[in-house]
Amino acid sequence: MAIQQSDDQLLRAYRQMKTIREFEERLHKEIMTGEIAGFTHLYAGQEAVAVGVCEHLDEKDLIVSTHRGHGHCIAKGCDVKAMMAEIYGRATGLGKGKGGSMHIADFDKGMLGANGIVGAGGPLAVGAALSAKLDGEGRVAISFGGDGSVNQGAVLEAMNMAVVIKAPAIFVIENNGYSEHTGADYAVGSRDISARSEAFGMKSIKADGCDYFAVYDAMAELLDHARAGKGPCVAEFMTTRFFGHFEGDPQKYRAKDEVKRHRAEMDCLRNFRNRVEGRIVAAVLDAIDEEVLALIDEAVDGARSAPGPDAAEVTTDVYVSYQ
Amino acid sequence: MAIQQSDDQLLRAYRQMKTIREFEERLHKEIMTGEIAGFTHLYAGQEAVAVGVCEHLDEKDLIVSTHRGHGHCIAKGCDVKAMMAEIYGRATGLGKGKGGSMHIADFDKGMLGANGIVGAGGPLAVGAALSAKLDGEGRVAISFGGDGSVNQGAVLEAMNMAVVIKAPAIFVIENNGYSEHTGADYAVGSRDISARSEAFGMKSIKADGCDYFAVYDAMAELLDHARAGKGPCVAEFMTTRFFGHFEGDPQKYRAKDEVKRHRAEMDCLRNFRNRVEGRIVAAVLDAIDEEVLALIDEAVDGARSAPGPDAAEVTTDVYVSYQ
Amino acid sequence: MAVMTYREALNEVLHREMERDPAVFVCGEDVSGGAGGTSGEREASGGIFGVTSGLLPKFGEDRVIDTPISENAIVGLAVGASLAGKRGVAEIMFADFLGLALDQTMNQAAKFRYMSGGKAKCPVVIRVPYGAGMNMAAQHSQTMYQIITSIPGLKVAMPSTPADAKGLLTAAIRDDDPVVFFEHKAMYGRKGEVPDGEYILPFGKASLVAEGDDATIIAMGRMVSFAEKALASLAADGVNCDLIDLRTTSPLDEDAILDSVEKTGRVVVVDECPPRCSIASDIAGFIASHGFSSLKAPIQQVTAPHAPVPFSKDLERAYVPGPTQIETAVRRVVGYK
Amino acid sequence: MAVMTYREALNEVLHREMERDPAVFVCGEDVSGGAGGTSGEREASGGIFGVTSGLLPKFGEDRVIDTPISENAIVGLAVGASLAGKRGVAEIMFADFLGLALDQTMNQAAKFRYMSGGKAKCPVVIRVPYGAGMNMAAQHSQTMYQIITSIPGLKVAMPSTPADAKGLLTAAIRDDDPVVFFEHKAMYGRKGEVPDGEYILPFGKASLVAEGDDATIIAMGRMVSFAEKALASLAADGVNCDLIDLRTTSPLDEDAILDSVEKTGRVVVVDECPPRCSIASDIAGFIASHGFSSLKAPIQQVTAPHAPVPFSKDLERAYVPGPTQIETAVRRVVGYK
Ligand SMILES: Cc1ncc(C[n+]2csc(CCOP(=O)(O)OP(=O)(O)O)c2C)c(N)n1
Ligand SMILES: Cc1ncc(C[n+]2csc(CCOP(=O)(O)OP(=O)(O)O)c2C)c(N)n1
Ligand SMILES: [Mg+2]
Ligand SMILES: [Mg+2]
Repeated sequence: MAIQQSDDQLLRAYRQMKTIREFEERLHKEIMTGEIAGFTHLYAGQEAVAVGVCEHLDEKDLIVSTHRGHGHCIAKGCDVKAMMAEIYGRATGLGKGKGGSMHIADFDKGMLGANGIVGAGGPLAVGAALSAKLDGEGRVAISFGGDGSVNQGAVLEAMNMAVVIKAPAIFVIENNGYSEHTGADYAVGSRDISARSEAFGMKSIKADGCDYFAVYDAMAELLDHARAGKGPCVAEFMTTRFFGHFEGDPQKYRAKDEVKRHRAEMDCLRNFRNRVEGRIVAAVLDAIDEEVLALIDEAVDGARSAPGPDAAEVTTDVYVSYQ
Repeated sequence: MAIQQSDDQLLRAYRQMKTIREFEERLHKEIMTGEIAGFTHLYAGQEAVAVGVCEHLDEKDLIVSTHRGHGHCIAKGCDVKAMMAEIYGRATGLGKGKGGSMHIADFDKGMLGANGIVGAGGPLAVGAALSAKLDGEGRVAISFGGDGSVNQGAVLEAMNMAVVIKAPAIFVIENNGYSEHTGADYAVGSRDISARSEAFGMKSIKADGCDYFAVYDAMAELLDHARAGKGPCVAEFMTTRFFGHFEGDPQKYRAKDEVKRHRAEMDCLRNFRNRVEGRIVAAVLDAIDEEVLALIDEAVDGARSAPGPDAAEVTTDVYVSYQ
Repeated sequence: MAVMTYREALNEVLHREMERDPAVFVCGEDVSGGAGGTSGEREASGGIFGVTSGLLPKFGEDRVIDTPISENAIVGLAVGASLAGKRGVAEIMFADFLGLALDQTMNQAAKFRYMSGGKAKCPVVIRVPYGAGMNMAAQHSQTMYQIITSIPGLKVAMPSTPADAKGLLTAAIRDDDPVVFFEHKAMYGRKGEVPDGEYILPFGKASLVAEGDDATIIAMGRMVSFAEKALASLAADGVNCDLIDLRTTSPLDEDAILDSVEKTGRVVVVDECPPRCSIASDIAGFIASHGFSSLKAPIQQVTAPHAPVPFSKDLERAYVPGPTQIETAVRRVVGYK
Repeated sequence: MAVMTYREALNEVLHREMERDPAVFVCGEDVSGGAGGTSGEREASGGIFGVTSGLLPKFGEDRVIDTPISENAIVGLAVGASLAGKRGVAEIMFADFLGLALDQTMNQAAKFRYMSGGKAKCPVVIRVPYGAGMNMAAQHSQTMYQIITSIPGLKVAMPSTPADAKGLLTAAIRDDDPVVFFEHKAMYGRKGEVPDGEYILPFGKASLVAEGDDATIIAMGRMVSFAEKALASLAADGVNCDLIDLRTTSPLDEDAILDSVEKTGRVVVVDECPPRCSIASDIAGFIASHGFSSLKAPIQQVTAPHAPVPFSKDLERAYVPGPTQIETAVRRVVGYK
């Protein structure tokens, strides 16, 4: 299939994916130093999904993310330096260091937050979609979720609710084969997420989540549907994660060479370069790579040298006002 | 289709259905007197489901019921007088007056309780089925639920869970068209409960819930499946309720003549009599009717004259032991 | 001032606020009723307790949303929309069902603002009919407000009169923070004078329902009226008390409590909750920490017992704290030497 | 006596009890891990915190049940099976996720016995790793035990040492009532002496960890070790305290509390919860009602602030009550005239 997107679009998409990749690769290294606290779930490997979805959206569209949220944040336009600072728990972070990796949010960008509760984003996204519907401007809300999240009652309720109230919500399921250490083929009884979701009464598409273009095209179709007020839909994207469930995961549940094989065969960045060959010269992409690396360097340096929050901040931002 | 059941079986089934019907018709009258407190949801109209299911079960099989539980209790063998006393809140009630209509249970009979939380029975039934599975004696657990309950996350989670752990659980969905004052065609986005449930990876059957024989035959097939260790299944029975959602419901959501029409056209007792015509003489069934009416009279009289629980009972039965 | 029921007062607020602000919407099971099904009336219910009645014809299906039985998604729907600029007013039919919706209430609504470093605003209201007294048994009679009060990030209102119902619900809807709004089922039919027009009561300001020097009674929700009954018979014996109606348990009007305790030194806290980690123990503990020097007698906590709510009338009567227990407790603190 | 970690002590109990009683089974997310997926190891995890490790190879998939991410159904699975003759031990990976499973915990497990007039028995254990201190932010660090303690029909255990972990988990599994078992995440690696063989600690019996006449410190869970640290530096100044470790918050050892308060008259309650309707306020309120005549000073409640748990190290350190605050509080009660 011929590529419909302009060169500008393609370069932006590539830059976004590469930024996510390098953000995560770098975090993987930095976490080993012990400087970053808490739970970190890396998105590397799944970049084509976040970017293939968000390239269709503008700031008024809304997304709700997961514990594995860095990719969605970057794709939706969150500031990479402020994200890094948040992960480092700094006062300069997007959430002043109060949220951390699992709770990065930027409401001005339509990014309604990563979320530490698997599946909680489902109902929230339907609510965001309701808000969009009430405004009547054709906006949509995207619920990102993993293969594990679809077994959570909240998500299943949300799917039915979205159909009932005809919310312009799209459930984007990133099937990376695992919920923590358990295979999707075990935990999803029917072994077919898109068919099971479709049975709630939604249009559904299943596509290769390691191919930016497959994601982009699938979403084009679903977004037309949702923006036209025809109701919610679901996309299942088959993908893989290049790291463990969280940093520190020994990944004993995976075949020994699985990650290596997937890195070789399912790399969305390499896939992208192959697809645009003949249209965009490699040197242009290489230059982007350089810029991205410099940005990530800056982000890490900035985060490292930023001050931690003042202890008095512990009790601020609980309420807009109290008493 | 020829009827496979013996005369004895048929008479017992009829008696059970008739007992449920008269229990509920009588309660409907007694509630008007103001002597019965709280919330009462009557099962009249749906008798063929409870009895068509439970006629296959013995005391070792387990059932989990709903807010509309009287029919399931009677069909599973609970003592009718002790049930009535419970509904009257008497010390002689099955639950000593502590539970009331929504919480009638008889663990010795494999009746794990009516339940005031819509959908809560789903996970409980899967747990009961797990217990049966661990014992390896071919027992099953039945989860009764309404068309409204299938939108509850707990039930949807339970369906997936049952498939994953291959529990001998059968989800019996009684589709009476309404959850409280809302139509099933509205609240179930896909409008097809059995197909949606099947998509969780279960065998499914949809049948006429006002026809005892249709229910009985469908359950025979599903029980063979579940008892053989082939995993959970789901049955959707189309039925109707002859009264309001709870006693006192003005039923403004129903067409004016709906109940009258359904009583005329969808009466499982009349259907049963028609089906056994030529095999069982009407006089035999009439005699059962008389016996049932006498039993219900006795139950009401007994309940009315029974003492209420002692106030000291308010703090007993909270724990097996505390401290 | 018009005389109206608690239910009517709440209903009036919903009508007024939905008219005033197009961002306000309501959602829940049967908030209008009659969706789908056969050809019955479209608004067949107006809420099981009638609080949302008449909204559908006026504001339409987009803003008066009947939902499936999906409590967690109902709250999530309202929370998600409120994070995205609306003001959702969700009805959870019985407070007990918060057991199904606690994640969206506690982990989402309550925490978004904090986790985002103050970026998020979640002006959601979750209306929950609560309480015992109608023989609805263990799963339809719980208080739940002690659990919600314990959660930082939420506010908790529990009006005790039709006027307060109006003033507090108006405040709740306009509040920029998430509010869980506790309406006692047994009070819906209660009548009282209600101020005309717009009427707002600030959160965190208790009401001094009665004044007296002998003791301080602190109550909330339905317990206030029971305390008033007890006061009447105590007054006949010349015992006069401050009666503080908390109105909101979070924020808590600490000053009102401490001022009164300073005056009387004798305290009875009346709370429909079972005793453990209740509002009664919370207030008693607060006073033991911050009003100790004024205290002249052990604090009396009048609560339900440590048991689920029983069905039978006889038992439920024994379960719910009533005027007699309050009176006894007051006499005990007053008589303490 | 062997020295082992809190985690190992819990793990040993699970092995022992599953061996002893075929009715015992465990279920939860990744309790073994490795089900499905590619050809990795079958027991790939043994629980995210390793507490259920080694059970799968010994007891098989029927009794060591990996589940989908369905918290309410996980608890329901264990509750349903326990009503039907088994003893389910469910793991909810983080106590915070009880927000999703509260219905099965509060409305089902806690109430079956009562609602059935004593016919039902529900010997289920719900294990919940809880607490702050590991920078896991607002949705993975909550205490939750104040909420569960408020619910009649449940029992609540929260061991503070490896030995107590062993004794209390054994008791919990053999208990015929539903128990919610709180394991502090930051204590899994802590080592201590643990009695060999079978070891059972009765519920409702506190442990007197230290003795002294100057004040009473009441603590539970991880707070006990912080109190011990405070005690050490107080002792250097000649201030000696009773330190009561509650071990179970429901049932509560009221006698142990009142006995000590009678002796010292000065009380500090240390609780990781935010202040409202906390165990701290519960105990302070209890003493204000039942130990008032012994009290010589305002009760000090050392708790987290009324805020969600923050992520950053700097903030979390300020959030969690620590030895310094405890020490200050003790000095304050001891110095009160
Ligand atoms: C309600 C809830 N249950 C469990 C967890 C622990 N947990 C975090 S991520 C995860 C697996 C999620 O799997 P999936 O949805 O496939 O997303 P992925 O991690 O693969 O991106 C689990 C079980 C959680 N955070 N929230
Ligand atoms: C969790 C929960 N939500 C709401 C209710 C209130 N309620 C009781 S019955 C009912 C409708 C149930 O509909 P359905 O499952 O079709 O059963 P039916 O009443 O038709 O037998 C509702 C909403 C409840 N009891 N529990
Ligand atoms: Mg996954
Ligand atoms: Mg129905």
